[in-house]
Amino acid sequence: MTDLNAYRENARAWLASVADQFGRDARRGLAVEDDLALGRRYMAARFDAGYAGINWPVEMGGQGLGHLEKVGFDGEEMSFGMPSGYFGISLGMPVPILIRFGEDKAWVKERVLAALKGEEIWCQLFSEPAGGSDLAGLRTKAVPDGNGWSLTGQKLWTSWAQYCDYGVIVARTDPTVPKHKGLTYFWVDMKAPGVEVRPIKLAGGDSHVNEVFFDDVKLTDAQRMSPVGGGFGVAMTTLMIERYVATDSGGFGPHLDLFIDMAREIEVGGKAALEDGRVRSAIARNYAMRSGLEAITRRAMLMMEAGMVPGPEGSLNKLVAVRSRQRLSELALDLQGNTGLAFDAHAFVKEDWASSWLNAPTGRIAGGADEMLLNTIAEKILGLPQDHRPDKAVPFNQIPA
Amino acid sequence: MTDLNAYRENARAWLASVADQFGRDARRGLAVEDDLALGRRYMAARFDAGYAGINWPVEMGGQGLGHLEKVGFDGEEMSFGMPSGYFGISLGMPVPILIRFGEDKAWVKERVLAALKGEEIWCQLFSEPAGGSDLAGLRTKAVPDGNGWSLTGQKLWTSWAQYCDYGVIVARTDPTVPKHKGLTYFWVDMKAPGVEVRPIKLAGGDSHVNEVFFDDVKLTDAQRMSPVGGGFGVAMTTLMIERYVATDSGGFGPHLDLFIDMAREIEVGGKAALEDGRVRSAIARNYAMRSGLEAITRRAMLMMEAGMVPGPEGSLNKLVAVRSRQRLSELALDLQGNTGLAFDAHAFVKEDWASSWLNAPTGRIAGGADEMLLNTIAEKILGLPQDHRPDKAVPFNQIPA
Amino acid sequence: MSLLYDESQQAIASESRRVADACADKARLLALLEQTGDYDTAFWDSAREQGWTALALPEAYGGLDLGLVDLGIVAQASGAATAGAPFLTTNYGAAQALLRSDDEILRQRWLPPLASGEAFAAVAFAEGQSPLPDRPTTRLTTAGLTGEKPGVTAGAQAQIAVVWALAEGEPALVLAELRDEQRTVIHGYDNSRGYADLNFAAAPASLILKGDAALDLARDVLARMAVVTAHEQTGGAEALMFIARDYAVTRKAFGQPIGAFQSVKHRIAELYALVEIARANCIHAASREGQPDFLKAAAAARLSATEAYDTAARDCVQVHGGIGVTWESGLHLHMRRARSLAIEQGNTMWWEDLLVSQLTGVAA
Amino acid sequence: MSLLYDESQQAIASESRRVADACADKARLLALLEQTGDYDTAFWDSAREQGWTALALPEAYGGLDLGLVDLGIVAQASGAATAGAPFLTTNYGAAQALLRSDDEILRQRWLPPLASGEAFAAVAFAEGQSPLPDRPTTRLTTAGLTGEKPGVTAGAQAQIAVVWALAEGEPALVLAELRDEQRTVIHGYDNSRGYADLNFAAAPASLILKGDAALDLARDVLARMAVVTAHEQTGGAEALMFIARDYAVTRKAFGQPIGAFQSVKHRIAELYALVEIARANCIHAASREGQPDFLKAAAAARLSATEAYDTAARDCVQVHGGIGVTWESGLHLHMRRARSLAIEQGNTMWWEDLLVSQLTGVAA
Repeated sequence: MTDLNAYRENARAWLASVADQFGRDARRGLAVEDDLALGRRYMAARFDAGYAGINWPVEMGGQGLGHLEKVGFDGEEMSFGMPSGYFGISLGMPVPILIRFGEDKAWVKERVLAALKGEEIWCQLFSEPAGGSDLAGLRTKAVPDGNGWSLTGQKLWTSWAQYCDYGVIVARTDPTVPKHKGLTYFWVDMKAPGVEVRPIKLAGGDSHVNEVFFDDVKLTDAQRMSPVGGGFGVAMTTLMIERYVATDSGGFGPHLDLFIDMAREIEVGGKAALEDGRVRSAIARNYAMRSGLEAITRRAMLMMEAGMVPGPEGSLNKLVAVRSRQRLSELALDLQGNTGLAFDAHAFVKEDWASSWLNAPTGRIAGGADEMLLNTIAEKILGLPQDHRPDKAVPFNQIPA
Repeated sequence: MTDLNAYRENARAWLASVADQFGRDARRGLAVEDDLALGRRYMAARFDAGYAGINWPVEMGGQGLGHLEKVGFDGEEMSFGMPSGYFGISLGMPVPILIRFGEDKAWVKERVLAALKGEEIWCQLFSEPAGGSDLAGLRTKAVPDGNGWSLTGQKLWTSWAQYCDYGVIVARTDPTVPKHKGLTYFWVDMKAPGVEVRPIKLAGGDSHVNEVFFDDVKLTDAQRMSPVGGGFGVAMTTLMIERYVATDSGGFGPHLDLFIDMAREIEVGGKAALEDGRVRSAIARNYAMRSGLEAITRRAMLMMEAGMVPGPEGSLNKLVAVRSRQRLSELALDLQGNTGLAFDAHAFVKEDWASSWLNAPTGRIAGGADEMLLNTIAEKILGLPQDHRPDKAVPFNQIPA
Repeated sequence: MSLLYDESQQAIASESRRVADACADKARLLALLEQTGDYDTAFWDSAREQGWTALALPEAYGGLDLGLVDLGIVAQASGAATAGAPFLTTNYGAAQALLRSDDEILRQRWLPPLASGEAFAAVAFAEGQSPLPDRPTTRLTTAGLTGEKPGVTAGAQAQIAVVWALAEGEPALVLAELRDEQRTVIHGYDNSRGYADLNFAAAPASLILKGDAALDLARDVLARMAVVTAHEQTGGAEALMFIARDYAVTRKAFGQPIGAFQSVKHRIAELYALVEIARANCIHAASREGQPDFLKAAAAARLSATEAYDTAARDCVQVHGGIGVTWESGLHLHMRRARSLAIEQGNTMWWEDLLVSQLTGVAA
Repeated sequence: MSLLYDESQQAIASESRRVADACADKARLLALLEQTGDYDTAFWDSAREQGWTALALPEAYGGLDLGLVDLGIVAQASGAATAGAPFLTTNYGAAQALLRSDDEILRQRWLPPLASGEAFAAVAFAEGQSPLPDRPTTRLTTAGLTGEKPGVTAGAQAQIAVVWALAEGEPALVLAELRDEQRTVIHGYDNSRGYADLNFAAAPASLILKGDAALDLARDVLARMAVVTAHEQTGGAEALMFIARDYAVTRKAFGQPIGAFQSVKHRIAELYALVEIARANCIHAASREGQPDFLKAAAAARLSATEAYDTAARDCVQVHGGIGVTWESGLHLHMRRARSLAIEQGNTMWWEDLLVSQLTGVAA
C-alpha cells in the first residue's frame, strides 16, 4: 500500500499544481462550451503528466499500472473538481471496448491516444425511445449494403453526443430471431453523412444528453466489433465495465460534511438544527449507509490488489447512494426553508442542494434504473426467478409493439 | 344524526351497566375457554338488550336498523373491551351469507337466533395450505355421492374452528375447468363424522386459528349454497362483506393516546421523549395518517346515510393502519429500552406494545396480505393490468403443482 | 361544515378543474421557470373571471361569502394544473388578517381589490428558517416598520404585505405597503411563486392587531393558508398519480405494459393511499375552520399532503424512466412545485412540532 | 487489522457456522421462549468446547489472544442460528472492563473462568431508558453498592456484574458479585437472554476504574459489545434473507414461484443491500478496535445492523404469508431476537446521538 500512497501523494501534488488553471474555481460560471475547451486542455496536460490511461497497456499509450492507481487518482481528481466529466464515458466504456475488440490495431492506437489527450470523444449509443431499460428491444437496424452495412434508426439519452467524434452502437441485423440474438455491435463516425444529433434539455436545465438519428449511414464491415448477431454480449461487457467505474457513496451529490456545515447555520423551532433528533437521525443513518458502501469499495480494492475477484455487492453503490442523496437533498431544502429558495442552474451538483435534488432523478434512471438494479441483484446474485417476459424467445418482428 | 347520537347514548349506558360483568377488567387473565364462556353469556345478554343483529331483518331475529346504528354500537362496544371477538367472523360473514343464500328459511332462522345469542358459532373455511392468497387455487374437493356430496381435503387458518358448530366452505366440484369455474359453496356441520380440527399455535403464543381436515364428510345437496360451479362468486361476496366490517385507524393495536402516555414517562438521551424530534415526528405522522383514515370512514358513513355508495378508499384502512401499527409498536419497545423487556402473553393487543408488535404480522397477512390489497387497489380502482398468471384459463387439473 | 361536498361545491369542483386545465399551458409554464419574478397572467385572469379571488371573502367587501372548503376545491384544481400564480393563497391569507383589523378604512381600502384580484398581497411571517418566530426581529416603532423577511411568496408582485413583527415589545400583525426598493426578487427553482426578500427600513405601516390575540390570529392565518396549500398539494399529487397510471398502462417493456410489473403497480397503488388520506384530511380541515381543533386538523392535512406530493413527484418521475427527467415532459413542474409548496407555510418539521404541542401540551 | 478475513478467520467462519447450525434445535429454542430465565445449555457447551469464550482474551488469562474481528465472526454465526445464550457478548464486555483494572487478584479471580465460560458475567450500565446515563443514580460508598439496574442481559445467571455507578461523585466502573436476592428475573418475549432487574442494597463491590477514564472505558466496552451484537444482528438478517429467498423460489401462487413477483423479489433484493452494508460496517468496526475512530465505526455498524435485522424480520415473515406467523415456523425466533438485540447495548436513537456527537461535536 505504501507505493500506492506515494502514488496518490504525487498525483495530489500534480493536481494541486494545476488546480488554479483547471479546478473548480477556474470553472465556476463557465458556459458548457468553454468548460469543455478547458477540459480538453486539462486532458492534454494530464496526458503529458502521465496520468492518462493509468491502468491501460503501455503499447496503447497507457501507463500500464493497476486498477488501484487508477481509482486512487480518480479519487484525488474528484476532490479538485477537474473538468474531466466530458471524457468519463468515452474513456470509461467505448474506448476500452475498442481496445478489446477493434481489429485494426494501428488505427485503434491512433484513436486511443486522441481520446486520452481529449482531442476526440467517444459516445455509447445504446438506449432507444422504445427501449429504455430493455436494451435488447432496440429497433435501430443495420442492413447489409454492398460489402458493408447501412445504419438507420434513432438512439436516445446519448451523453455528450453533440461533442463526440465517434460512437459505439448496437443495431439489429436480424429481426427474424429472438431479440437478444439479432444484434450486432459497430463503431460509427459521428460526423458521417446521415448522422444527426439533437440535444435534449433535462429537468435541471442542462442538455448533456441527446437524441441521435441515423439515416442510411454507411458502415464498412471493418466497423463491426462483434460477430454478426453477437452484439448483445459485447454490449453486456460494456455495461459490466460501467459498474466498476468509480463509485461515490454520496450518490454523486454533496458530501455529508456539507450537509453538516449547512445544518450548523440552521435553526429548527428556534433551536440549533444539529440538536434536533430528526436532523441527527438523518445524519447518522446517512453516515452509516455511506461508511458501509465505502467499506464495501475498500474491501473490493483490497481483493483486486490480492488478485481476487470482488463480490457482487459493488452493484449496490448506485442503487443505495443515489436514492439516499435524493432524500437528503430534499431534507436540506426543507431545513433551509424560506432562506433556501434561490437556485443557480450553473451550480455544481456536488456542492448545491437544489441542483443535487433536481438532478437526482436522472441519477436514479441513467445507467440502470433502480428497478433494473433490484432485478439484477435478485436474479443474478440471489437466484430469484426472472420476471415474466412475454417477448422471450419470440422472433423480434413478431413481438406486438 | 341526533337519533343516532341518542342511540349511541343508550348503547353506551347499557354497555356501562354490564361492564363490570363482561368488560376488560372482568376478562383480564382469563383462560381462553373461560373468556369464551363469558363471551357466550355476554352475547345472550346483548341479545336480550336488543343489540344483536342490529342491521339485520326483524324476521330473522335482527333489529331492522341501519348500518350506522350497527357501526355506532360496535364503536361503543370496542371501548369497553367486551368478549365479542369470538363471534365477530361468525356474525360478520358466514351467517349473513346463510341468510342471503340459505334455502330452508325456518332452519336458517333457528341458526341465526342461536348465533346471535352466542349459542352457536360459525367459521369460514376458505384458505388452504397450497392456497394462501390464491383462493381459487383451493384443492379441497366435493364429489357427487348419492343425492349429496362427499367432502375431502384440508383447510388452514380457520379462526375459532375449534369452538365452531358450523362452517361455510368452498370446495372444488370440477377439476376439469379453469380454477375459478370449478368451485361450489356449502355449509358444513363441524361436528359431523370425518371433520377434524387441529389448533395452530401462532407466533404470539395463542391458538385461535386451526387446520381443519375433512375425510369423506357427507353433505346433503341442501347444504349447497351456490349453483354447482358458482361458488367463487359467493365467496367473493363474503370477502366484500369482510371489507366493510368495522375498521380501526389504529390497525387493531393501541390507540395513539397510549403511545403519548407511554412517551410522557420516557427519556431519550436524558431529556423528555416528547421533546425529541424523532418521537414528535412519529406521533405527528401517525396522527395525520389515522385522522385521514378516520375522515375517510366518517365520510363513508355520511354517504351511506345519504343513500350513496362509499368510494373504494375504504379498502386502504387495513393496509395502511396495520403496517403503521407494526412500526409504531417497534418504536414503543425501542423507547422503553431496558425498562420494556417484560412480556405478558395474556395482555390485550390494544393495550400492550409487545403484544401489538408480536401480533402485527398476522394482521398484515390475515384477510388479505398487503401485496394482495395493493394489487386490488391497482387493478380494481386504478385499472392497472393484472399480474402475469400462468394458471389463468388453464384447466385446474393441468396446472403444474 | 360537512365532509361531503354539496351540489354547488361539486359544481365548483368540476368547473374549476375544467378552467384550470383549459388555461394550463405547459410551454408557458416551462418558460416561466426560467423567468425571474414573472407569473402566469393567463391563469390569474381566468381565476379573476371565475370569481375564485372573491370566493372566501364577505359580500360586504365584494366577496362571495363562501368558505375554506370552497376555496380548497379551487386550490386542488389549481394544484393539479401546477397553476403559475400564488395569489389565491396569499391574497386569502392577507384578507383573513385584514378582516380582523378594527380599521374599517383599511379594510375598505384593500379587501375589495383583493376580492376582485386586481391587488396582490403577501403574508410575511417567517424569519430565518422559522415560519413564525416567537419573537420576530422585525420591529414596528413610531418611525415605521424595520426588519428583513426572507423568501416571501408573491413578494415580487405584492402591493401590500401582512407582516409578523414586534410592536412595543408585543407580537403584532402589521400591514405594510410595498415599494420596489424594498424587494429583492429571488431566482428560484419554481419562479412563478414570486419569491422575494423583503427589507423594511422605517417603512410606513399600520397595526392590524397586537398581543396574544395577534399570535392566535397569525397561527390561524398560517393554518388557513396551509389548508389551501394542502389542497393544492393533494391536487398535484393526484394528477401525478393519474399521469403515472396512464403511462404505466401504455408504455411497454419486455413485451408487456410496465404497469404489470409490481414494482410499478404497487408504487402507484401506494400513491393512491397517500392521496386519499391527504384528501380526507384536507376536506376535514377545511370543514373545521373557526373550530377549536382547527390547528390540529390543518396540521394533519398539511403533513399528509406534503408527503403525498413529494412522494408522488419522486415516484411518478421514476415510473417514467428517462422520458420523465426531460425538460419537455414537464414532470419537473410538479417536482419543483412539490418542493416549493412543502416549504411555503412552514416545512414538515414545523408542522409536526405544532401538532404535537397541540396534542401533548409539550413544546419541542 | 484488515477488512479481508485471513485464512484462519475464514476457517473460524465456516467452522463456527457449522457448529452453531449443528447445535441449533428449533424445538428447544421455541421451548426456551416460554421458560423464564433459562438459556440454551447445548449451545453454550459447544461454544465452550470450541473455545469461543476464550477467543478475544489474553493468553495470560486462558484466552486465545485473538481480537474483535474473530469474535465477530463467531457472533455472526450465533446470530444466524438465533443461539439461545447471551454470554458470548456479556462475558466479553465484562472481561474488557476487568482487563483495565489494576487489581491483578481480581483479574486472576475472574478472567480465567470467563475465558473458559464456566463463569457468567453481566454488564449493568443502563438506568431508566438510558444505556449509559451521564450521572448514574447507583452509588458506590464505603457501605457498598446501592442502586437499581433494569433489564440487565444475563442478569438471571451472572455471578458478577460490571456496574456503571457514581463513586465519591465521580463516574466509576464497579465489579459486584451477584446474589440471587439481588435479581428479579423478567419474563420477556425473548426469554433466553436472561433479563433481570438488579437491585443492590449496600452490596459488596470493588472499584475497577474511576473518573473520566471510567467514562471512556464504559463507552469503549459498550461499543465493543455493540460491535459483537451488530455481527449477531447481521448474521440473523442474512439468515432471514436466505430463508425468504429459499421460500420464494419454491412456494407457488397463481401458477408461478412467488419470487417471480417483484413485490417479493425486490423486497428480498433490498434485504441484500441492508445485509451487505451492515456486514461491511461490522468488519470495518471490528478492524478499528482501539483506534480513535472506533466509536464512530461501532455506531455505524450498530445502526445498519439494527435496521437490517428489524427489516429482515418484518419482510421475511411477510414473504411467508400465513405460515410465517405460526409458532412452529420459528420465524418469530428471529423476529423476537431482532427486537431484543435492537435494545441491548442501546437503541437506535442513542447510537444516532452518539454518532452525531462524534461527527459534529454537538450534543443532543
